[in-house]
Amino acid sequence: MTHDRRDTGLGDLALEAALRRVWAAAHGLWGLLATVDHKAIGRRYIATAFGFLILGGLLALAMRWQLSHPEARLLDPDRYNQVFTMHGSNMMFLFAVPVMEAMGVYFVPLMVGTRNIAFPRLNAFSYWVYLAGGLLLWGAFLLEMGPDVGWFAYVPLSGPQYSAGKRADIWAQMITFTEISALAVAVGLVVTVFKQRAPGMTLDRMPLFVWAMLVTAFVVILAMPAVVTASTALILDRLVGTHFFNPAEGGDVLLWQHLFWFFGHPEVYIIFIPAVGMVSTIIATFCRRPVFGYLAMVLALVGIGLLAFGLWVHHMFTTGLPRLGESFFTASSMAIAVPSGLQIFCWLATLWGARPRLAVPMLYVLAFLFTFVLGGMTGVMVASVPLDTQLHDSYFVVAHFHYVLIGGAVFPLLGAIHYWFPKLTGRMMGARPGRWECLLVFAGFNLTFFPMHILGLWGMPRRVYTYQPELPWAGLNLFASLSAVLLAAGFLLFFWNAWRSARHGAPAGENPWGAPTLEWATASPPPPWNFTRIPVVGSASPLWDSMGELTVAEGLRTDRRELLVTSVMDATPEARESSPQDSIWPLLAAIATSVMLVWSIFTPWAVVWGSIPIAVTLIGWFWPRGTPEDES
Amino acid sequence: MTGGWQSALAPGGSSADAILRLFWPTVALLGLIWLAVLLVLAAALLRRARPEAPRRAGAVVGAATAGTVLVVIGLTLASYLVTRPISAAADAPLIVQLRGLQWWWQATYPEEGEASGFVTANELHLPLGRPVRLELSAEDVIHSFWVPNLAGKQDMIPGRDNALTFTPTVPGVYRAQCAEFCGLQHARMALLVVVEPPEEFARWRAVQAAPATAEALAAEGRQVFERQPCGACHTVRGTGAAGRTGPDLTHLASRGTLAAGLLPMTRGALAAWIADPQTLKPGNNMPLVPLSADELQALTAWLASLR
Amino acid sequence: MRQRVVADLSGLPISGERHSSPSWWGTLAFMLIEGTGFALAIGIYLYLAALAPAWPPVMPPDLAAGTGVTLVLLASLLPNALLSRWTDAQDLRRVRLGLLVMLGFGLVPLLLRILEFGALNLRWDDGAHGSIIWFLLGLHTAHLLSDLVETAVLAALMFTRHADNPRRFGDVRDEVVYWYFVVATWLPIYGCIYWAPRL
Amino acid sequence: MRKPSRPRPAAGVSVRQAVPLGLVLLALCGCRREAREVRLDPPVAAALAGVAAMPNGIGGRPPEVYFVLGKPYRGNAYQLSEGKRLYAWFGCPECHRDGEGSGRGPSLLDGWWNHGPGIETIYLSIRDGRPGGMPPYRTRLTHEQLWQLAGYVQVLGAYSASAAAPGRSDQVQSRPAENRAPARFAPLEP
Repeated sequence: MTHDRRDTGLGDLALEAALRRVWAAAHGLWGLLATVDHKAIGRRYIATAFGFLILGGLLALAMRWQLSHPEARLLDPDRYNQVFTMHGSNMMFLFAVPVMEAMGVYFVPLMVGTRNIAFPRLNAFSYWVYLAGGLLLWGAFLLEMGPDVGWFAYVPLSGPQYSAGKRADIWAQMITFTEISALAVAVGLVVTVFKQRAPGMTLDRMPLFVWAMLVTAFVVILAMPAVVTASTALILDRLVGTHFFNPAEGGDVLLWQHLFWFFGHPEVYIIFIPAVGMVSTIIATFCRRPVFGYLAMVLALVGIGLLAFGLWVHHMFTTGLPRLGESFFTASSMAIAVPSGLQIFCWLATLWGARPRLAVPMLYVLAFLFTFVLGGMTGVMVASVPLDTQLHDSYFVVAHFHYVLIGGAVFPLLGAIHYWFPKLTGRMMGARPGRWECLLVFAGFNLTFFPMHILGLWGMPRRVYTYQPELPWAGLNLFASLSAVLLAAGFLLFFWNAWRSARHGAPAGENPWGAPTLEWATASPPPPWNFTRIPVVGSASPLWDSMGELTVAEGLRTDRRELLVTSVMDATPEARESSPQDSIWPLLAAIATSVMLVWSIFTPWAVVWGSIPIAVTLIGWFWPRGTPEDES
Repeated sequence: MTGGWQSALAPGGSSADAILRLFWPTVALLGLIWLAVLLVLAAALLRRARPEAPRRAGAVVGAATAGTVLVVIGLTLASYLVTRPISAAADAPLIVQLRGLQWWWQATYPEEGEASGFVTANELHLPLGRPVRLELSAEDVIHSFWVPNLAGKQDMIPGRDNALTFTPTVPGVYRAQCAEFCGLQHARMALLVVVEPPEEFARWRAVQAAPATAEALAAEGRQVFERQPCGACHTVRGTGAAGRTGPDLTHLASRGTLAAGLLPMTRGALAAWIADPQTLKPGNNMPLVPLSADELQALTAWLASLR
Repeated sequence: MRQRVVADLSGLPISGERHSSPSWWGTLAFMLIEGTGFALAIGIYLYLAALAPAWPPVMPPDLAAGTGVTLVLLASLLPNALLSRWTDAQDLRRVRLGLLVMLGFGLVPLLLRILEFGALNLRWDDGAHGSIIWFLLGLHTAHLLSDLVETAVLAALMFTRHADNPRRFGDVRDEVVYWYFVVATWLPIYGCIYWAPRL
Repeated sequence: MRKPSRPRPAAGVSVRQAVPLGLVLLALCGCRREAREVRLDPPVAAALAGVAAMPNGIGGRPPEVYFVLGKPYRGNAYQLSEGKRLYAWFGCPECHRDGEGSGRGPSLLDGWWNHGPGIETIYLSIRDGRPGGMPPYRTRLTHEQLWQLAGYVQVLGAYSASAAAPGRSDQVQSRPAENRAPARFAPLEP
């Protein structure tokens, strides 16, 4: 142990060569399947999630086509019900949550200045499980056995008596797949943020995006078990005849709704909080000053995370719960406007005192402010019990949550992709198409979804496959459908721009935007080891305060994958810890898990027999190989 | 712009009216806040930036947050104040039991004083100015009863009993549509609510409570009805047909629509519906019963006479 | 970017212990996830009990097997604490012994658990009550079982060339913490299944 | 195959894996079990009546169209669930309970078929009735419905559960659900 190799005194080239030897993934297919590099995993996560976004968008266009005129026959009711269920489930479980976590997987380790995410094999495993869940859902849909019970799958409609076949089981098990993957990522992110920050990055010097991902990870950890429990109970009801949701045998129909929304509402914040972190990041960079009120921003993030668990009942205002209790949930639901408002005020204060550069990411932030604030206002309306009894389950709500989710999360995400594209690919994303795409998406979105507020007030319920000509909805529906083409064109331009820029974009240097955070202190795209030497941080905006010189630490070994463990509060160095090598076992474990989960839709014995391969693959995963990473 | 006979913006009942009176001020207040945010944003982008004393910015942000708290408290109180009268019990209401089924509505008017009780489907009649208490239940899956012009929605949940109380204040015909996704034909589950003066309501109730009166021409159609499987699911009071799983057809032709709002109640529509229910409303529980042209002719003539 | 070396890390230990070890925090995070799951399951139990006109709808489960499991689990705390101490001392021989003992303490409750399912007097499809107590018991059994496998693998590992290594002792330490969790989560479940119906 | 060192494999991999996995799924589940055919063309529905019955009404051969349709009444989840609905709606439980039978009608779970276990025989029993109290249902159900009901009754009394069989009802439970092969738990005819 005394003759291990260190980086001390090595020149840059020699050091990089040494690091490449231990950190680079193997060549070939094997390397792709076995890699545990958070950037490789994060990239494929992001690409897969955007793939699902395209698929979900196509479903949305099919629905808009069907609804563009009364009594349309493009989709029959069975197909339409599958389509909107798939659209919702796909966008929530296969796009929004994974893509936000993927951004964390890619950027959090870079932003905190470490060499890989904590538990990188778990991270690889989470991607494979997620992919399997997505393939399960879409495979079923292509075989005309896609779930058709809505993305919240209320019992008894999704229960054993009213949902024949395996459609609802596929939905419920897809939930388990995606939640396992989300939970695995959350664990990795929490530990990365707690224990792997660069020396000197005290909690109050953490970038706001890292704070946002930390809060998100905790919300995931506390919320996701509820939906896994619920979907497991549903499968048990359907497969082995338990009675969780059967009122005739002491079960309860509303139990499902409580469990689902105890997860389902925080789910919205799991999507929204990372987006808030992206907005803060972009605003700071393009205003060239830190976001106003760092402490207030952090407290607002934590406050949103906490409040998220206190307002699930506002999805159930029309179920006949006691009125007094409902009024409490009105108060708690509206209260979320306070931390959200606080953040908006802080951003405005930041913009007020600066001269922001209106680059494309910043344009998306402006689109976000316009749209999200409007969605927040309608959110306050649906939090009010009497108003909600009219608005609930109508197109008003459809408009509201698209304003919040697309305006509040997808706009910042698109901005963030523009912003971080140089880091992801080494090239700038085209600015001129970027401005057009932003305009198209923004205008197309508002023109598509604003009329839905009015449709809802005019009595149009959601999830109807058609409507009759004697109802006054045809005009606005046609308008919304035509506008959806505009929105789709905007997205098309975005994808074309990304695809083209990845090949032909202008090369970006380390830090093209002049941003303050650590991910910009390394090459674009970063090498497998992220940082040749671990940065030492002295402020919240290290690259602004460093006068063009990065303070670093040395003394890590170069004969094994080694990174630095620091203390939770002050990020003082505590130990040098090894980071696991590439391994095929996470993929094998994911395959074993997938087989067990799919099999258990058909027979409960799958849990018994299917667990054996899982145990075997997990033992293979953890069994030491005698490498320097495994031994101390 | 008020959106007609299925719109929350054209109230014809006490609850919808109270909600709308909360709705517009809320929209105005929140709209103003939204505009204010956008104005500040625009000003921030357009002004020539001067370095601002952070303390002043802190005070402004603090004040805005405090303002948010006040707005939230105000709206919560307002919402609570509107909730109370809406959910209050009414004196001597008309009680109607409404049951949601895949994909139609069954209404039971219980016996009340002189008036005897009866069962009907897919159409409610309510007397003007008298509070009504709808007792809501579900046969199979969750449905939700929503007449936007009269009141906010209330779910019908298997294993639970819900009720909705309101007073119709404007006569007219209103349309309701199931508001909770309930399966294949969720889109085709509508109901008409006719609000009419009390005398007319009493007349309607008396007619509905009586058994069917079949006219001379139509006797043949009645035989078709009884010979074919129709009676296994449907009841026509006064005949042998006493099925209980489908809508009561005793006064079918008195209703405005057919098949839960799918078609207007005409003889042609009846014929089309009976001849091919699975094309008009795929997946519903009415089977295609093969009939000859003569049988169909006679049957629809008889059904159309069931007023 | 130019780099300026300001710190030398070579003096740090090459793997962290306890709260300076990522895997210790990972174990905590997983305990938080699973603890949330247990809390929700108990929440479902209480929710269904509050809704039912009479709870339990049938006679409560027989006490013997469940109490036996509880006593064994409580008794296991002592060897678990000893194992923890030996691990801190990195005393390989005693750690091996401790793991073997804990293997026994993992196995016995599992065997008793088989009797427990029989002593519930209910099947999983005997009403919502049967469903939720089978669910609770099944959830905890899954934890017992996975912990048993983990202990067995660790015990086997400690007899190989990979054994005498601070990292292995860290694994044993995480395992010790996790066993405390398995015991701690049992107590409220035991209360729910066996004592709540007797109140 | 792809160039191995390509850094962004995700989308490509997912598409490539989707195809074989989709085929496997197809083979595993079979679309037929999940299809939802809500409307038969009237001539097809009429042809379903053409069972070639033995003179005693026991045994026979289903019409050709039954095979052309892919025997949907035995293995299609939606058709079986329709049969289950009809079982409840058309009064079967009055004599047969949830399948256990009563003094008025035999058990359907005990594996003892008075007239043979074939689906065409069950169809004939329901359509034409049987001596001993089983009324004919031909005037109350269409042929398609008769087949749905016959398929359900057959699944109800099967000893090994089909993956297409319905799950439990939202009612008080009196026997294990159809997808758990209630016949296995039923006592044999005394």
